[in-house]
Amino acid sequence: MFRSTPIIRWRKYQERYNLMGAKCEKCGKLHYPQPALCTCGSSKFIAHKFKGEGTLLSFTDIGSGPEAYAEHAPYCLGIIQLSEGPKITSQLSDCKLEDLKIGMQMIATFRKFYSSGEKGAIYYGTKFTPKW
Amino acid sequence: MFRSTPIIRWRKYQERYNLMGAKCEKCGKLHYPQPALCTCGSSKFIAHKFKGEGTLLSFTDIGSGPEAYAEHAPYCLGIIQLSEGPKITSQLSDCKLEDLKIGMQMIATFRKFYSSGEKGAIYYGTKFTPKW
Amino acid sequence: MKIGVIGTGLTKFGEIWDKSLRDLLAEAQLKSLEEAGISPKDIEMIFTGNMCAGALSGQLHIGAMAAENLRLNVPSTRVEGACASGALAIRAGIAAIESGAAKIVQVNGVEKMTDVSTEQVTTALMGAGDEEVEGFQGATFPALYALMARAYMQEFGLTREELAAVPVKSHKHGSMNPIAQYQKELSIDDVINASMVSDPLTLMDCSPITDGASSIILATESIAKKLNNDAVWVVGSGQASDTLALSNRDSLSEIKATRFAAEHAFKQAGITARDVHLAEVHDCFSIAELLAIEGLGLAKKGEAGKHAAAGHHYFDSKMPINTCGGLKSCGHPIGATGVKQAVEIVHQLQNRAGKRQVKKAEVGVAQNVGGTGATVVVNVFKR
Amino acid sequence: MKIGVIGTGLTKFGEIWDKSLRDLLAEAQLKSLEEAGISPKDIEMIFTGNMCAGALSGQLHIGAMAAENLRLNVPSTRVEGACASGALAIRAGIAAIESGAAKIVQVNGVEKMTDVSTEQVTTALMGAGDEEVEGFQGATFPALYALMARAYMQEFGLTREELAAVPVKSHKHGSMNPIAQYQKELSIDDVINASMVSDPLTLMDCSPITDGASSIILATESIAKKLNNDAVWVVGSGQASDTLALSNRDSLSEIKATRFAAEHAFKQAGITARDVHLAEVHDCFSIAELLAIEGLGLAKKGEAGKHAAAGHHYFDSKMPINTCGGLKSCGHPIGATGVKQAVEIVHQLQNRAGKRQVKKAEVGVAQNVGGTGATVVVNVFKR
Ligand SMILES: [Zn+2]
Ligand SMILES: [Zn+2]
Repeated sequence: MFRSTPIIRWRKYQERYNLMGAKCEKCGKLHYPQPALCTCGSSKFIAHKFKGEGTLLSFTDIGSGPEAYAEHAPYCLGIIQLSEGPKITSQLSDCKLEDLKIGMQMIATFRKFYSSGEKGAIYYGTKFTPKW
Repeated sequence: MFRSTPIIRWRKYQERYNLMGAKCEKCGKLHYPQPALCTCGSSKFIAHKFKGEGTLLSFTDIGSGPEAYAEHAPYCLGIIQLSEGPKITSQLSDCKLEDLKIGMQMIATFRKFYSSGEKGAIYYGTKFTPKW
Repeated sequence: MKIGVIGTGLTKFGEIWDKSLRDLLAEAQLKSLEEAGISPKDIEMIFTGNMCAGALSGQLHIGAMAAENLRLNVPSTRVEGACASGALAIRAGIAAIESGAAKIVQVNGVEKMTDVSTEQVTTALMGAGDEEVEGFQGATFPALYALMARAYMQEFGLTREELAAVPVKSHKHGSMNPIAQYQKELSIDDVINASMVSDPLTLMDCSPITDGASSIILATESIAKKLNNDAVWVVGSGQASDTLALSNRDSLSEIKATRFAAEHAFKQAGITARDVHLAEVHDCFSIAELLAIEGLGLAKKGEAGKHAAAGHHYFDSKMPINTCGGLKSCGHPIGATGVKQAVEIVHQLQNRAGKRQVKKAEVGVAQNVGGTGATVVVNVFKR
Repeated sequence: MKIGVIGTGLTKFGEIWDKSLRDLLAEAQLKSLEEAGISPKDIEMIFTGNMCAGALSGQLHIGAMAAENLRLNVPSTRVEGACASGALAIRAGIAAIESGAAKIVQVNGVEKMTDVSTEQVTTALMGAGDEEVEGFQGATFPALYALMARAYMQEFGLTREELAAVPVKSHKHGSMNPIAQYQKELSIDDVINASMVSDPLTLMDCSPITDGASSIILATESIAKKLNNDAVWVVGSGQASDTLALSNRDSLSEIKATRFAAEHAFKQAGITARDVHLAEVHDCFSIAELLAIEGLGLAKKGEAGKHAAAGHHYFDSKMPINTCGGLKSCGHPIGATGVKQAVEIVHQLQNRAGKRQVKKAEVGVAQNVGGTGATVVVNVFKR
């Protein structure tokens, strides 16, 4: 679903622009994004900004995406384990499938995602790129 | 839901263009549209074209419709009991709310419904209008 | 049947800008757990009612989301029957306990509606009707209920003023409910002179677009008695169906499925309509409240409007209806509504309803409608 | 648990241009009634699995539609858990009977997917994942399963050729199933050389877009014995949940919820994996079939690919898997799939599976997955 109003964009601003996740106040565990409950059972968190570095756990490419990404395809997608622990699903930018290898180091970069309709809002967020 | 492909339009062509319903082969009861089962329990029907005349059971107006009808509003909507028995939900064309009265006689007329996107298909169907 | 409600949780209802679908659901889930005094690990199954998250948030599979929120791997299922989704989730929870599959179940309802345009919401809500018979014709839900209202007014002589008594009473109740979307009172003139949506229904006859979530914990009788010395009991539940399209039904001026569902629920509970002390009914549009009251047998056909106009449905009168403010004033986050109705009844039966507390209430009924009456659920609660 | 399956009904699977959502559902409903030899009036409750009708046909509230098709006013509910919706409907039917609320229940699954563009279907299907974590990133289901496939290949040394054995076997089975969408055999090369969808998965690793409906009638043991002298029995049922997003799980190379659901179902049925004679598993993508087989305990972790390549999963081999052709070859009308799996197991256990008949099958298992494994249902059937 690709919202035609900017509300969702605003709500997820910190999370998506700044890789802002959460640290459990009780046990210190880090989460991205913030969950309802920590594994320790606590629901109290403080904001935690992730460094934006991690390891590529798996990757693939998408030739034909959902409607909102139609003009954006092809693009690569991967799961990165952040150096602080949590895993993140992310588009992989500035690289081709052939460049990618499980285990390689990745860093976060700020990119355009999609625009909603011809006059709609442009959505931005964090993507990951190989640390060459 | 307003389909962006013409398949649904083709499938309902007879029903919507020609008020084609069904007559139970077993008990003769008339239905619009064709149901899975007749009240008698039979699932065998033959096509039956309704005359397109009936009585207005209730009516209202819609100032702001669903997305596909946005440019089409305002319009009137009613439930008509066809002279053959079945009831039908229908847009009421060529009339204003003030013209309408429960119990008045209505006749079917062929009209444009909506177009799907700027280059999309135009959908047509039957509407009802007062028999002045 | 005797199933305990051992915990309740509600979010604020309204335009909750800073909370997502998941945030709202999680908030209600954690609240009901906290009230029940149990830990997430005590929950053996979860059922969640939701109608429109697929269309409005691109998110189906809400069952898995509800389990994830509690970090559980237990069975967790979304149930949908349009605007009756919440009460259907309660029924699924009842079946889970009655079948012996679970002893403690969490039942949730959630809807996040204010992220998108009104036209998108209108389109999504038409999924509750018959797409081919009604949706293609450009029908909307206010229009379909307006067709029922006009037919009813013609048949029974209901006046516009009598009908307006419904939202006036709802807003009076809502003004005493801290979680209600609208907490401001209305006059008859405010209702009649509001902008026309679908004649004869004005904006003040229509429930609003609302974000919100609700949650209850159900448990077997023995567990409920152990955990809660003030448990309220579900003692009857009924559900009935009718044609999706209003035009395919015999009558435009009644919701027959309410009658069928109530007959079953009342029989199971061993009560009649005379035993009912208060009811939460599905007033998505003001006419719907009158149809619900008559369908439940709390008024004779054609007479509910007169009772409304006479003030009988206020919390401190003969037959309190929608003491939470109803869908109109408390708000109508679709999937959450059916579960919120149960929460209100529970709070009333436990004497926790604050300023709008009904006196000596021991039997409460919740009636939840999908579409124009194609699905109706009636649940009976006892102190 | 011992609940009888006393009737089955399937439409053709494929691009059924001339039939609407309602037509497909009605066809399967009438077929299962006819096979059971009962009348619509014998049905006391209905549960229907559907995922995408809201997005693809603008139609929610499928429960009411199913009741209307049979001209009934009985309780009728839609259940949704993404691609596991069909098996969830079966579980709802089981709970209705086990709770004593009904003695004869109809369970349906339906999906109408070919009315809209592929992009619209892709978007709608993403409702099964996590919209905020995966959907916003432009993830698709082929891509998410490709991530699992690559991680699995790296971890266990699965080769592309071994993986291709899965759809080759599926198409062999599909070629013997008259209702299958694709009835043409494939070679390993056909799979590997097909156009790449999401590397390493090609078009021939992916289940297609399909219209179709399925239906079964469930009954109490005593009624089933009276009505059908060849009833197949549901003897165990398990369901488990996991995080919506793949990236929130511990491992990318297993579907943990399958293991949890199977443990529960097998325990309830009093069996172990060794007792299973055949299984229908959720091969939405070829990698998913291997994960399913391992999750059910029918192969050790990392070894299912070798079994597949050795041909063990053909209908006439050691451990027949997806004898109907699976989601890949029989087709995958999402909500219908889980119920269709049950139908195939029933037909096999009743010796009605024609050319693809498994010999001496007495215990069959159906595994149905929602999303990338956020919901899994395992049902066990016995002769
Ligand atoms: Zn913690
Ligand atoms: Zn007949």
